[in-house]
Amino acid sequence: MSDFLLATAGAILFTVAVGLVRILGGPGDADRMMAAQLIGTGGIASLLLIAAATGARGVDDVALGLAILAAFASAAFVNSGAPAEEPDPNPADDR
Amino acid sequence: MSSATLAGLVGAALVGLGLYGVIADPQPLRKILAFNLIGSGVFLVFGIVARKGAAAGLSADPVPQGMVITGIVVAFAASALAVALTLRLFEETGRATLRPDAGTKPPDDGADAE
Amino acid sequence: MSLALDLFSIAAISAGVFFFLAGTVGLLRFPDALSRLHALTKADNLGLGLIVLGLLPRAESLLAALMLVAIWALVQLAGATAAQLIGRAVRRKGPAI
Amino acid sequence: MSVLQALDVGLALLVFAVAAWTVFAPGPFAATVGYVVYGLLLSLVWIRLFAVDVALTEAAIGSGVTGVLLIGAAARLRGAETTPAEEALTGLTRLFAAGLCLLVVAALAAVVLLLPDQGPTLAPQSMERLPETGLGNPVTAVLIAFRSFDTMLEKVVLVLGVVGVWSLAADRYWGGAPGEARAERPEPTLAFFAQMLAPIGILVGVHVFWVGADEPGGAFQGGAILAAMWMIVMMARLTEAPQASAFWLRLALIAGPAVFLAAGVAGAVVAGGFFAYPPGLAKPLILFIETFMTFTIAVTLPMLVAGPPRREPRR
Amino acid sequence: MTEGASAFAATAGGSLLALPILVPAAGVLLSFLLGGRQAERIALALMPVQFGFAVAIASLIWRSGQPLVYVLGGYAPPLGIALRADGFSAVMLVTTSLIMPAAGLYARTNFATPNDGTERRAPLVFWTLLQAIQAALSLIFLGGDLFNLYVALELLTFAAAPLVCLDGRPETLAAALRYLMFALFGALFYLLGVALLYGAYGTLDIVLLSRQIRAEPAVWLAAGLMTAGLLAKTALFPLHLWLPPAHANAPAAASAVLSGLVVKGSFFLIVRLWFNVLPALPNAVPEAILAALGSAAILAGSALALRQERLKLLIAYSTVAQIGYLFLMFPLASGPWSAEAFSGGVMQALSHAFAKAAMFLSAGLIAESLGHDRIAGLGGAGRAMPVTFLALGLGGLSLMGLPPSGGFAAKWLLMKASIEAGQWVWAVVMLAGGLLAGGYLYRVLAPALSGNRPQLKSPPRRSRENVALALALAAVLLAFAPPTFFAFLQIGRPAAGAALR
Repeated sequence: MSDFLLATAGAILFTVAVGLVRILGGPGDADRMMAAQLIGTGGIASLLLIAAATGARGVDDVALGLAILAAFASAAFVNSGAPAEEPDPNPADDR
Repeated sequence: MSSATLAGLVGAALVGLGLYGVIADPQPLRKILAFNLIGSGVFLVFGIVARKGAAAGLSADPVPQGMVITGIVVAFAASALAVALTLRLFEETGRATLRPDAGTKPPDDGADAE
Repeated sequence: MSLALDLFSIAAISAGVFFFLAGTVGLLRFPDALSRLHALTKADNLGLGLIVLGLLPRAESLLAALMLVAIWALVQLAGATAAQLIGRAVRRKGPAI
Repeated sequence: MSVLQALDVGLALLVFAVAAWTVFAPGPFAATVGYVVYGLLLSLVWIRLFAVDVALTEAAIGSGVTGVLLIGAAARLRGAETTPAEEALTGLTRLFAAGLCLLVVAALAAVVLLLPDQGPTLAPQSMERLPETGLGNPVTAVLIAFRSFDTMLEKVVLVLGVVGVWSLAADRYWGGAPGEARAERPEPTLAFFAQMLAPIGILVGVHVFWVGADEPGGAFQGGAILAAMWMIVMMARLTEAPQASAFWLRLALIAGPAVFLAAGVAGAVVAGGFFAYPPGLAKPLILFIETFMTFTIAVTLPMLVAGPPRREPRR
Repeated sequence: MTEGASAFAATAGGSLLALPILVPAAGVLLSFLLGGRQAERIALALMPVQFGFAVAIASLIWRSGQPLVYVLGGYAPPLGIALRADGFSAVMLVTTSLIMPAAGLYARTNFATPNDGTERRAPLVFWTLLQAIQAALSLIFLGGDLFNLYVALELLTFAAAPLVCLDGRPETLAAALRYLMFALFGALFYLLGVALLYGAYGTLDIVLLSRQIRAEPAVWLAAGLMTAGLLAKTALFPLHLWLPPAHANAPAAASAVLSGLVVKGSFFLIVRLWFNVLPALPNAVPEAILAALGSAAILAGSALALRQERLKLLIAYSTVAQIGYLFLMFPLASGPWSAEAFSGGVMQALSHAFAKAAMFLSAGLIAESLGHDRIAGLGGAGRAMPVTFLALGLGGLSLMGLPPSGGFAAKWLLMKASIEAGQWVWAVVMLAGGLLAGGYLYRVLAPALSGNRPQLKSPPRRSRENVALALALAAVLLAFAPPTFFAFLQIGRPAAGAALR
């Protein structure tokens, strides 16, 4: 069973890596931010799988920490890119 | 090859990559990134040392682990200081550069009159 | 019983991997940033959800199981937020930012 | 090769590839995102090295908080991205640099390969002296007892970091607040996220700090998660950074090292030596110190990210 | 480890060793907390205390003839951290505790808090970081654990770098950033070496390590990495590029501390590394390399100093050259002439610390009084401010190595050692360096002492001139150091490599 878990962890890392190749290169910075998001989810998934397979203690807390911080890069990206006071040019789109 | 040795090799490679970035990349922000790569490579070397010191029922020697934690915090503070300097330089000059001659311009007035 | 649970785990986790794969395919194939974003978030979070589901029977305690669910819920929240933020940034400034 | 080994090799290659991307990426922003990805992957590596405390630190500080710092900087530095021709290195210099780096890598790799599988270790000594501290997590014992002097001084380094960052303020802003002002109309998505996340994150931060006595975790990791919560609330512009001249802020920034230092000096009076803990009282004293350290880290990291004061002080 | 137990029998009065580190660290925290004028008051009030600690430590060592040892927290190395003070540490501590107050007294004019007590940026930062430098240097001189010393190096970096750009001009920001980058590089390479040493021996305690070190690949690599890192922080040629802009652009009081003391911190660690940690290595080749780099630094630094147009840059380049002399002691201090060469190297560190601090303070006064520090515009200035130029000239005397001065004593000892060792080449370099130093000082002093008195913007304050003069006189007085002083330097010095080989 643990080999299966490790293999899936590897498979997820592999798909994540393929995705990274696509979006780290852009074209836009938004695509690049998606890379951070992708590795966040994929990383947490493989972390949980590896932990379940190897029985390392306390890994849940690491995953929890990563989950809490998962959106931080995107938040920093948006925050420094566009001032919040700037009126939304197209408010109707927000719904 | 054990996973510890493998991590050590990655650490060695990271130190090299980071060193190249520090030397070859002119932009301060990218140098800061490269410093962080060197730093994490160094920490990984500590990591394999810790892992190879597994004993007494522990799966890794706690002393190097403590050092790495200290090191990560210091590295963060260093990055923050370097980033703040880079941003200030950018605000003042409109560009972020480490050109050597940037420092040799004589001041207009008293060198250190406050 | 344990065999049934193992089979359940294997099925759920495999399905999870499938969704990760689907997400990546979407990233590779979709033409514009917004649809790539769509592929990424939907597939990833479903993928993680299924993996968590598959790992639940293997959790050592109820607390550990709750932790797994909490991790999944937090990633949902983060993923939805990040998608919103990135999506809005794309719309506001055009895809080139 | 077992599945685990294959996974390790795959992970190692991925880490290396992403690191290479951060060095060779076409622009600073692409490089910075690469670094954030890289930081997260490193947490996985640390798990594989069975260093869970380090993995937690790397996840919270190395990847999370540093990511916010660097992405924010990269976004602000847009426009400084072009490298003037006179600053680009010549091919020969690059070649020389590459040669030097390869030499370092080769030497380091050789030494790493030569390290014995069972190396010298302080694990037995740590376990032997662990009961004196009353702790269950030897890494915490290293940080707060065996090598407490390092840890206390490193807290002073953080204070100096804040002094250094603040010293970059313009004179007229000295004493003012760093970062962005609170928004009248915060970005709704981010505000909602911050409001949802902050209570959970605070709970998790306190939990990570608290279990650190016996399980992986501790003041650094818990404090970093708490710091992240303050950062997200500030990023959502639900609140703003306090004024740099505020007494309570200064007190919060020095509380950790000050309490640590005071306890270390008190040890000379009551326990027979600087940084010694009186037998039997070690654990409560350590938790007391760690509480203040957690708090100080939670305040210091956001201040380091927020940068120098950028607004005129209010009186 | 029972084997190490004897090395950690706490010596009487050993607890004194923690104080020169903890007291200024507490001063940093308090200054930052209370802010305003308190920072200056705390910094100045603690300086005599610091001097007291330094003298007390020195006298304890002198009386016992043994190094002082203290184990922190009751956790003996290798698990815990020890502090150790030998003769060299004590001398450096005393020197630091003398130069710091000089810089502090000088800086009171520049970094005064206004009368209404409103906190200002530059004063708060300056007085806080000055104490941080004091704490970091004390730790460097006293630390007995290589990782603890890494923390000390980082403390020093964080304390020193912001001082460089205290006035906020763009060129100072660039200089500070470059300084920070070199310092970070240095600290990381040092740390990498520390990791390898721990991996090889499972301890980072200097005494325990020195007993186990063998010539093996991990040790050689660690030694190389740590030395390279420390050289970057010491600004030895060719890693000196960051130093001149950083030291020339900092406020004068900060320049004095940076040039006089801070670079000596990392130099001290190189000495520790090669003489205390690695004496068992066959170190002839690496030490010759260090001395060769030192020679290159002497020649290149002096030649560059000759071409500078600004006084502070000239003095900064002369630091590059004078650092070179420090490294000439390495190939000489392992042979039978080791005591002489070691004394010469230490003497060079001390006399340069005093002389360079005096020169930077004088240069600061000159720049403030004339409104510029262009060398071409110094004509006659010596007549307008004779005491300032006397301090500058006496400092220069020591740099050239003319008697009577500490610089002369240092170069004389080094030269004697190199001739006795048959390594003539270093003696030739030293002579050439002295001539070049004479050249660049002549460029400054000759026009200043002739020509018409220029109009001063404001005459320098007498008390500040006296501070600079006192430092310069201290550099001169070192020439009269009695033999007991040199005996003191040998206390705790491990039997030179020759004995072990």
